[in-house]
Amino acid sequence: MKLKLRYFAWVRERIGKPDEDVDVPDTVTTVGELMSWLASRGEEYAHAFQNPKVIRAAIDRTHVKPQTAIAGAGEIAFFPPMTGG
Amino acid sequence: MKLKLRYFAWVRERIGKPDEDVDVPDTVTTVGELMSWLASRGEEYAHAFQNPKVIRAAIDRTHVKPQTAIAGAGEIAFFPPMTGG
Amino acid sequence: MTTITTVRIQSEPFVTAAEVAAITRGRTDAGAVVTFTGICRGDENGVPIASLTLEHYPGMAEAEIERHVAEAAARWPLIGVTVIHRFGRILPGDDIMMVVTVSSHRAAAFEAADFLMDYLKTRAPFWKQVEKTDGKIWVEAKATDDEAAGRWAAAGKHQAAE
Amino acid sequence: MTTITTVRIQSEPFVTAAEVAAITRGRTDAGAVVTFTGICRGDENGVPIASLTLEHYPGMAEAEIERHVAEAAARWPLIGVTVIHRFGRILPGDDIMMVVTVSSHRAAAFEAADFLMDYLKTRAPFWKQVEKTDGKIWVEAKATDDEAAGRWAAAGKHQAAE
Repeated sequence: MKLKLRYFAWVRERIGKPDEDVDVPDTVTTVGELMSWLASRGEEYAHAFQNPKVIRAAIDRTHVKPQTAIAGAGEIAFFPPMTGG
Repeated sequence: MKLKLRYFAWVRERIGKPDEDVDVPDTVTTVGELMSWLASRGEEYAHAFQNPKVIRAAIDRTHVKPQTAIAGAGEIAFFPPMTGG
Repeated sequence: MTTITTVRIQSEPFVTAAEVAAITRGRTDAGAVVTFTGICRGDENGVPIASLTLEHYPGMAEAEIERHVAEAAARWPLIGVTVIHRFGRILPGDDIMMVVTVSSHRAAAFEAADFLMDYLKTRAPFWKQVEKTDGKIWVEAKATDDEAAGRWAAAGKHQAAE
Repeated sequence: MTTITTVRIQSEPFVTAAEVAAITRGRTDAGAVVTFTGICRGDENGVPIASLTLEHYPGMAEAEIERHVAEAAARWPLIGVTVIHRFGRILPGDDIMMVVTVSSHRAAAFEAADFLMDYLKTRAPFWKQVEKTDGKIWVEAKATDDEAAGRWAAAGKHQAAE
């Protein structure tokens, strides 16, 4: 499954890029599984996702939970809890 | 006892003047008694003080109650409840 | 904490932005500014009005408002508070009164503004006269306004006399 | 009641007075205007800061704020609501964000501003980075802020997902 990923704040800093296009294996079906798969892609990803509980996600600009299915998603974003203005 | 009296809003309108100097008999010792004495001074005063419960008073610019003594007062004001801005 | 307080009762219009700048200019400890502006509406309960006339007791009005501003400054950590209240004839669309509160944190600025507004809109030493097509009438004190102001009564010992 | 709503996310400074005038100009049903302005302080918990950098998710940030503005307009009788939030590098003393609420009555304007501020200062889609003398650090979400925002949770069904 082809997806656009976006990263913000320290997730972006740790991974070292603001966005990327990925091709996700079919075994990855939820947001939580996507985080685990990303964490396995290298040291920078492992660092970014080392504590998945503090990472928030959005599918197509709407907040989602780790158990949310990624089927049909266009853009998935990962970021720390928002801190307001 | 010589006093300066000030009237505001419809109390002023009914009495027909914003202020006046009066010489109050010694038998008048409280704010409430002063209102009764004023009400006896003519039709316009009787009209202004016909319902003393809705009239508020201040001695030297501080809110007071009807039972407050007027001894030592310089300026006594009568007015309706304040309505704010 | 020293609070910069300003109270003015005037017939002239005011400029809220200038009052905010007078408090915050050149300082970096202000994190939150709340302003409330009361405007003369063109109707009262659906009946059109031509104007509002505000009468006050010069000297007493300033003292009463200053007392409430001092109470706000004692209850919340405020950098500055400014209250301006106009008197005289005011037309629909024109400003009547204004409260500015400045603090390091938003809760203090907000609660202090709420406290002062409750007071100013209900028990400030002004009498309001409304001019309608059938003449001028004095506005009577509203019970609901008194209830709103009563929220703060616990800490205001002076309120017993009002 | 139709509410005039405006949400802007911009790097440029804003002028609060101009935003108020844009809502109230030429109308006589506005009786109360509340503004809240959040300013960049020169210190964080006593430690001096050189600047604040705000990052946001373009598109999502606007949509999230607009959703909360629409909720405020549904809950209170508002004539207008404007929210402006800046992003990028902001220096101490500069404005960060602004809420303006306009209503016929003060309670609606005040409560709506309080509701929006609680949201904007805690869960608005921004990430804050503070630059101190020893480098830049990301600000972590505060539990106390979340509690303040939680006051409004009962009526916000969307909040379950956040």
